[in-house]
Amino acid sequence: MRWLRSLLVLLCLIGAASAHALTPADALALAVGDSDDRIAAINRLAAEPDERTLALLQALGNGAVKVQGEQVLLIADDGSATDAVTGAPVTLADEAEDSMVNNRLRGALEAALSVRDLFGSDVPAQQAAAELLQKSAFEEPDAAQLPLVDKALANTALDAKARTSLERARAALQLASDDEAQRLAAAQALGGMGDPALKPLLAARLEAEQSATVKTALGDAMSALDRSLAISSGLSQAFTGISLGSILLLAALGLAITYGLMGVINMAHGELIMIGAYATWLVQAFFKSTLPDYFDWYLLAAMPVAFIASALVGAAMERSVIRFLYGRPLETLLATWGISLVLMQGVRSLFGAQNVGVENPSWMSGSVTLLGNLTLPWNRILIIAFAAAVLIGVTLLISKTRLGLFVRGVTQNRPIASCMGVNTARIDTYAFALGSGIAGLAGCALSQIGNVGPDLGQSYIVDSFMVVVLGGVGQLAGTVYAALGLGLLNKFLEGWAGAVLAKIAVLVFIIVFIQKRPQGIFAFKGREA
Amino acid sequence: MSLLQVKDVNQYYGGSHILRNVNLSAELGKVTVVLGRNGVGKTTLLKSLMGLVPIKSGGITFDGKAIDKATPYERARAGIGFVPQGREIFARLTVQENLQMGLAYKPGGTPIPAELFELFPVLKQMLGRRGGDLSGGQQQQLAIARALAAGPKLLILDEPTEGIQPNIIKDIGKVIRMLADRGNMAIVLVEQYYDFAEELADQYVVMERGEVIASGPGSEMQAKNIRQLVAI
Amino acid sequence: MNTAAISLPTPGPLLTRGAFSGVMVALLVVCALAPVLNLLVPADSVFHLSDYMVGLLGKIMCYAICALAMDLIWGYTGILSLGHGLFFALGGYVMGMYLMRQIGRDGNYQSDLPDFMVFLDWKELPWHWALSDSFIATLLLIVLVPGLVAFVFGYFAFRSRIKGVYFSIITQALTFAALLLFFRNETGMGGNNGFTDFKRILGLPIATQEMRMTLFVITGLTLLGFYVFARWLVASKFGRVLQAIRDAESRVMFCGYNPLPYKLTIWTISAVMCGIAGALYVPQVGIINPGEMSTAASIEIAVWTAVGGRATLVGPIVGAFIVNGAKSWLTVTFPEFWLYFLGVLFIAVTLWMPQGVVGLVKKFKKGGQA
Amino acid sequence: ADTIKVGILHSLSGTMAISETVLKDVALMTIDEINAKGGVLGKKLEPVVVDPASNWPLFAEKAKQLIDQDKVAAVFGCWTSVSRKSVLPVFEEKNSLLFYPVQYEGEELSKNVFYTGAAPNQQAIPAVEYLMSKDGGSAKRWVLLGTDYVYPRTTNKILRAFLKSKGVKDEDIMEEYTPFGHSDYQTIIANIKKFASAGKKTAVVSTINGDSNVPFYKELGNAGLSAKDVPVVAFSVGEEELRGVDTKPLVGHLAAWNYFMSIKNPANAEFVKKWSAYAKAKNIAGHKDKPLTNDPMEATYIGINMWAQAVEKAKSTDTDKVIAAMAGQTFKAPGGFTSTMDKENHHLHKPVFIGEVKADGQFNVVWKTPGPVVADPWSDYIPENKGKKNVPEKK
Amino acid sequence: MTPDLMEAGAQRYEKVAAAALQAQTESGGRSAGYGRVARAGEVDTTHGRILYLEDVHVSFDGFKAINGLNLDIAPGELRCIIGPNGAGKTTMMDIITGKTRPDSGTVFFGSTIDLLRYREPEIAALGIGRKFQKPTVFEQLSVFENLELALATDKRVGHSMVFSLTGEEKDRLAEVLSTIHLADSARRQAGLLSHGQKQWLEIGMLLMQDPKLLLLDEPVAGMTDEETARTAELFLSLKGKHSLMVVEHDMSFIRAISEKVTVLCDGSVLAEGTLDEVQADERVIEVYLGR
Ligand SMILES: Nc1ncnc2c1ncn2[C@@H]1O[C@H](COP(=O)(O)OP(=O)(O)OP(=O)(O)O)[C@@H](O)[C@H]1O
Ligand SMILES: Nc1ncnc2c1ncn2[C@@H]1O[C@H](COP(=O)(O)OP(=O)(O)OP(=O)(O)O)[C@@H](O)[C@H]1O
Ligand SMILES: NC(N)=O
Ligand SMILES: [Mg+2]
Ligand SMILES: [Mg+2]
Repeated sequence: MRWLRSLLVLLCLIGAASAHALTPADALALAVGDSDDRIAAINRLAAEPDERTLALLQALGNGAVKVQGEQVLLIADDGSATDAVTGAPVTLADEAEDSMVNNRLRGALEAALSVRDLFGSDVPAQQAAAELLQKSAFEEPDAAQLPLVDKALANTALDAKARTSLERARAALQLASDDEAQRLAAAQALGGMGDPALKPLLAARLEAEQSATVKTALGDAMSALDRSLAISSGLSQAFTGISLGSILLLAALGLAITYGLMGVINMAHGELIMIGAYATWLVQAFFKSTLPDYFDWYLLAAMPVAFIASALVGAAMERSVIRFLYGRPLETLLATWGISLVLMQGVRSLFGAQNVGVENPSWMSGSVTLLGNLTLPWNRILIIAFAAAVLIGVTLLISKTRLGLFVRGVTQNRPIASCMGVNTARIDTYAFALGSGIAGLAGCALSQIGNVGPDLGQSYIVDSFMVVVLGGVGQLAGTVYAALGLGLLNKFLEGWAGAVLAKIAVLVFIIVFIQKRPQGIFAFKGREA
Repeated sequence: MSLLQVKDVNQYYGGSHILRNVNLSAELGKVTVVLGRNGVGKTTLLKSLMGLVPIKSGGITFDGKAIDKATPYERARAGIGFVPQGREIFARLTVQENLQMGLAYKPGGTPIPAELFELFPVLKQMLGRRGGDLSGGQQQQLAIARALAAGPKLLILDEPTEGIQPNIIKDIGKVIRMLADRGNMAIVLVEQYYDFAEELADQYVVMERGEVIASGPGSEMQAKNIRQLVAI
Repeated sequence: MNTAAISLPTPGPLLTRGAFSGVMVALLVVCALAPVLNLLVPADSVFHLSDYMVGLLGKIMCYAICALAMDLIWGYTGILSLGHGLFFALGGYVMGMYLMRQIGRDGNYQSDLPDFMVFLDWKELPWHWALSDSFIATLLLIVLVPGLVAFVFGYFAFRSRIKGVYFSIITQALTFAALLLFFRNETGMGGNNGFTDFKRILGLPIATQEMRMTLFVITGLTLLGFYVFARWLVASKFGRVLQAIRDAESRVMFCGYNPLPYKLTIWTISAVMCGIAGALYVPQVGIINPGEMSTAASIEIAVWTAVGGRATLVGPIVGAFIVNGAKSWLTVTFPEFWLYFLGVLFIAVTLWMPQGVVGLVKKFKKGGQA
Repeated sequence: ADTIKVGILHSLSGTMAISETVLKDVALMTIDEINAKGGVLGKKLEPVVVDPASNWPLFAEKAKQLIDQDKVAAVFGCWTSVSRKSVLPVFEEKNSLLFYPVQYEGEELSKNVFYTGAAPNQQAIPAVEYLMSKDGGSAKRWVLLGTDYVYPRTTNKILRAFLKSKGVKDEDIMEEYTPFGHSDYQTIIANIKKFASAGKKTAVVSTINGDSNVPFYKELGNAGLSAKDVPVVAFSVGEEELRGVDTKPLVGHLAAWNYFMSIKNPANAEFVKKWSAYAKAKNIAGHKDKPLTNDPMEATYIGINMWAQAVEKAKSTDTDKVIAAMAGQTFKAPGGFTSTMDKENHHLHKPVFIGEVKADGQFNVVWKTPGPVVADPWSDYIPENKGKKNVPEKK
Repeated sequence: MTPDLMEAGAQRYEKVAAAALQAQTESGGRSAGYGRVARAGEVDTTHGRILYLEDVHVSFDGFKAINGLNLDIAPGELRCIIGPNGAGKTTMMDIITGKTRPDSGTVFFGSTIDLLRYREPEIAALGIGRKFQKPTVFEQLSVFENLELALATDKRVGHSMVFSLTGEEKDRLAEVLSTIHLADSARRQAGLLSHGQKQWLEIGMLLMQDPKLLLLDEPVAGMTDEETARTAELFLSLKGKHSLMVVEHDMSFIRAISEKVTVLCDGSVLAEGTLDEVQADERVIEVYLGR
């Protein structure tokens, strides 16, 4: 990375020179012009920034700089503008142009600022800077960086995590050292890390290496790396499979009630999921406009809202249409197909045909990195946990509560249940609303990973039915097995056959499997079956 | 006044007239037996009592209140227990859950009366088995137990001996007698098994083509040669 | 006991002679009148039947054949297929392959190969295109391909006694898998685009009024033929066994019938009917692509049947016309609202016309007499 | 008649409604605008809107209906290439006119179609060239990722040929396709990561279309693949597609178009203002609160205006006369350039912009061509295409 | 039926098929032994047995429903089976008709036909008819059509497409209709019949089928005494021509028809003999009849 070389110059100056005040010409050099010149200006100015320079550099990175004539402006969050050089407020004219920052400039800015962070006192910034350095050492090791690393390591106040990163960076940089002992030590150190980014580095070294001992060490390091890569790729495959399975499960759980237990071939199930997703979106919009400070927690509020919204729609469906159709499952197919058309078009009329944007709260963004190469996105992890929680809730509700008992009883024999004193109409409505509400919860979760649009439900309906049926109609446990099984199978196959063939293979698997078990995984075993 | 009073009930399936001006009453402590050949409308009558089929005209009063507009569950809550023809147990619920369904309108947590297991010991052994897996006769016992669970004021039984082994029929007979003799329950029994019916009857009603053609106190059944009436 | 009095089996509930003949006459009239109105009546006359209408009616008649096929398997045998779109598409693809070959060198790339193969850098026809230049072979394959697929699939499914929704769902899985397969460009069936831009059939230009009319009349007669055939089928004892299977399959077995060949026969017949419908559809609408195999397309076939009235034979035909006619009309008249109408139509039919439109007519008739 | 009917053939329901509905609205706006100025040939334009419901055969049927029953003078419509292919024979048979406003794969030229979207050389090639440049990050390895249908396939075929001509080896190119509506990109992102970890700078060229983009970008964001590490340039992701995505993790990823909403010039300012006002006035869901414009909308706008100009010039709506009058038509487009209809090949001369995604879902233009580029529907990078005339066959 | 059972059945089928193959090769390729089995409708009763069950076991989730059952029935015999509820009577019929696969044991029809090798329709075609405990008829078809379908004829697809009733068959139908007292309801949909009428219809279907062995599960349940008597008469008239196995709880009915009675209890035979003998048996009184 070219910018690092210039950083060395910068490094020597740190602490030595006194800050020099930002001039209008400097500001302009940063904000406009050819990328190469601007990078040069960044590196020149970042070496000894005064407060205003720093503010300008940071604003540049955030895309909050405009140029109005010859004047460089900083734009605050509220849209107000100040002169970058004087700090005086300025009225923003229409023709003010954004100062263009592309990826390359952004990288240069970040690096320039990060070296300061390395010696600063802000711990997270320090860690990030060290990581950046480590990354560049892995990708493009340049022995010229060593003094910088050493100098940083000499800092006794260095954060422990940042220190590890820097030590690794040093190892990478020393891999091509002239000193055989150093090379050996570096090779051994790197072997234990399991970072895939090291692979080209080690491979290149292995090719060039003369010393036999170092060669062995490198070979060991390579195979250690391969092992850990194999493990982490296996684990990541399993994780993606479970994650897909959890999504299938969420999508199917509601259907396991409305269809599995109640026998309603609910083609509008997908639309109930969609309603949950739109409810989430509305809650998000509400938080954005009224409670921006609590925006991160909108999802907690969205869950009950999504549940209730879909449950209410479901209850309305049940009261107005479905209740006339019990015992005629194929008719429910037709009617709910109609309902699904109406719901979809309704959403189109209300919110438009285009997708709406649902943002992840910050605690659902990003990922945790395990084992070097195994990155698990937070939203996936949380959705798996959420699916498990919903599953447990539903299972307890259905098998352990009176409501659950009534639901099962009523769905099996409606007239006799009513002769036992059960208000069957009410139970039916509750049960259908419950299944619909769970679909709403699924929608809430799905809004975090996919798109939210009027067609959202269509992409889940077929899969949901496959899962419920494969599991065995009316068998909650079967639904779980089917969802996880299909998720894992799909992801496993996708690994070596590609997305399309994997999906085809999964469908063929379903067809063949049903031949073996014509009533699904968990066939209802009994004489009435 | 009788606990249950059925007055001039008429009922149709589509175009065909199934019940014609049927009158019937049941009193606490008494067993009312309804007799009649296949297809004369006995089950239909009981279903009308439960509210499972609407009646076209006439009136049904129970415990002094008109119930002919009430839904089946309201009638159940008012204190009518029903043992349907063909058992109609919940095939996928366990025996225990079937019995809990019988307690549906009682507050949650009401225990299943232990008495039921004394009457039908086999149910105790099979508490965890799915109702649908029981044998025919076991299912019949379960159906009776389920109807008794909540302690109804009126018990309606539609051919409860069908498919039951002789010693249990005897037991059922005893149970019915005992329940009636306690004096706080009225029983309406539809039965084909004439001897069984005659033995239990405090009152009898004979139906033919949807009409009541004979009725009276049980003690007169032999004298009036009711057996012949049913056999014709 | 007078045997003659009871020897006539009761007619199926809605299969009356009157309705049957009505539909038959209507179809004959359409076949006879359409060419006159389209070809002979001048274009500005109110009686002129536009090319668009000819195409539309032709298309709906193809759909009606599918609905009829669905009625045999669903209405009479109680097996709901959510995969009939596949058979329709297979027939269509077979015909499409032939039509692609008929383009010859008139395509975009002026190659002997169909355009999409040139675009994929293929140098020769893949094996499954071997017979596509023969019209006779194409006619055979239109029957054989859907028939064989249905037979093999049906054999295994019915042998394993897969029933009810389990069967419905695996038919759905089947068509969905086929959809994905046909989407793949490597499959050699034109990928997402499928086949289009046909030029000739039997060497004659395809985009002429006369050719359109010919195809139209052939479609009408085919529909009529299948209709009569279906009526004969359900009125035979074979048809009654099917209905018995629908009502109580295990009892049928204890009566000594093996349901497997019965189900397999009607299933294959039904699939072949759909395949033929697909083959007639393609030259008329000018495109075939995997969209026809989408799960929604198959569900729609069931919807037409249900709207018209199941197990009536007349109903599915009427249903296909009502739903598709309404769709065509509404997408123009109320482009933004037509889905509401259609959705409500489906709900209304199920709630108030459990026997479909035909059942409603029947009820009115009865009501009028009573 | 005292009006001239024009057809609008965009899906208002089904999977493509997400993208196409707004084109219907912008077409209606344009027609209103033309009518407000007195219409064409002194007659008002009367739009006939139909809904082909994302069903390709239905596109053909509706096209027939528009031409046959409604006798429209021209049709503005279609989005996917397959829908265009489906209606093409109809327009050719009936000798009627279609204006197609979406970027596409090229390799087609019909006398009855005017292509107002980009051909591959007006979008894909410049984008890849940019990524190879120093400013674009000097990418050396390439992932060609697309939805499995003709547009991505052809585009990638051309790109592969182009990359080869620039010395990129086959092992440095990874090509992947997903089905329409694919929603689980975990495996693919993991593969990209693996591919990118081989050392050389890697870039992704995405021709993912439609709904799949949202899950793709969400997964990309969460997997921590930032634009600095592995930039993604997309050809089917515009302002409207980003509406459904949280763009904060995506800042810096790229798209190549011939128009961005964020382009600053008076013509665009007016276009955006007009659209905002129209969306408010007509209560267009979504747009009334957050009006957005995008490239196909601009292309639609240009198409209708140019057609109107051509009709005025031809003094007739007759197809052949209008085709003749279309040649060389110019229109001052919101993109900031004067777009010219090629004299021969039925494609527009269009400028190319490359934009980076900003946190607010808009694009920050980081590169643009100095002026409009002439379309090359038969890409020269494909050997077989050499010598193909960029002129529709006269029939 | 549970998949495991089907699985087990399939395995057994394979074993037997392999054995059959072996038998063939052993006899030098000449068709022998099992060769005759395949021919439907040819029941070998030369050993005086039309039905033969030996050491049959079935369990459901560990519950032994049939436990070492041995039973045989002679041609033309009318055998009554009684036993407590849950003794396994219905399950036994399920095994004979192929509905349930036993875990172990042998079930032969005649001395040559191993019933465990056949599926339900084949067993029915071999000549075993069954009336279910819960009446099952084709609810959507008319009474007439129900009987017509049961009629013993060629039941293959091709034949049924061209089938029409012969005069003889019509007479037979009319006869059965009057036997079961449903002549007036011939055109009614079977679903609309009352419980008892359905019972009769099912018996009628069995008569139409003309099987060699009739399995009747509680045929008089829900019938009046008079109808019960008529049923008894009917069964007695069938005896001799057909073999019958009747399960009932109605002792007076049993008395009216019985020659030999088998008492099942807990899945195996508890007692066997004339009605008087078993009625006197202490154990039978204990578990079944009551005092
Ligand atoms: N759902 C129905 N629709 C039309 N008719 C019916 C229906 N259910 C019963 N029936 C007819 O009503 C009449 C009375 O039937 P019901 O079941 O009440 O007879 P039952 O006296 O209980 O006879 P059984 O002793 O056989 O049980 C019968 O003729 C029967 O065919
Ligand atoms: N699929 C099954 N799963 C579990 N238990 C079963 C199953 N089938 C039958 N059983 C049990 O096997 C036993 C025998 O049942 P079966 O129905 O054969 O009795 P039966 O002799 O016909 O009784 P009944 O006279 O009451 O009809 C019963 O205890 C029953 O609960
Ligand atoms: N032409 C396209 N984007 O399909
Ligand atoms: Mg009854
Ligand atoms: Mg039994």
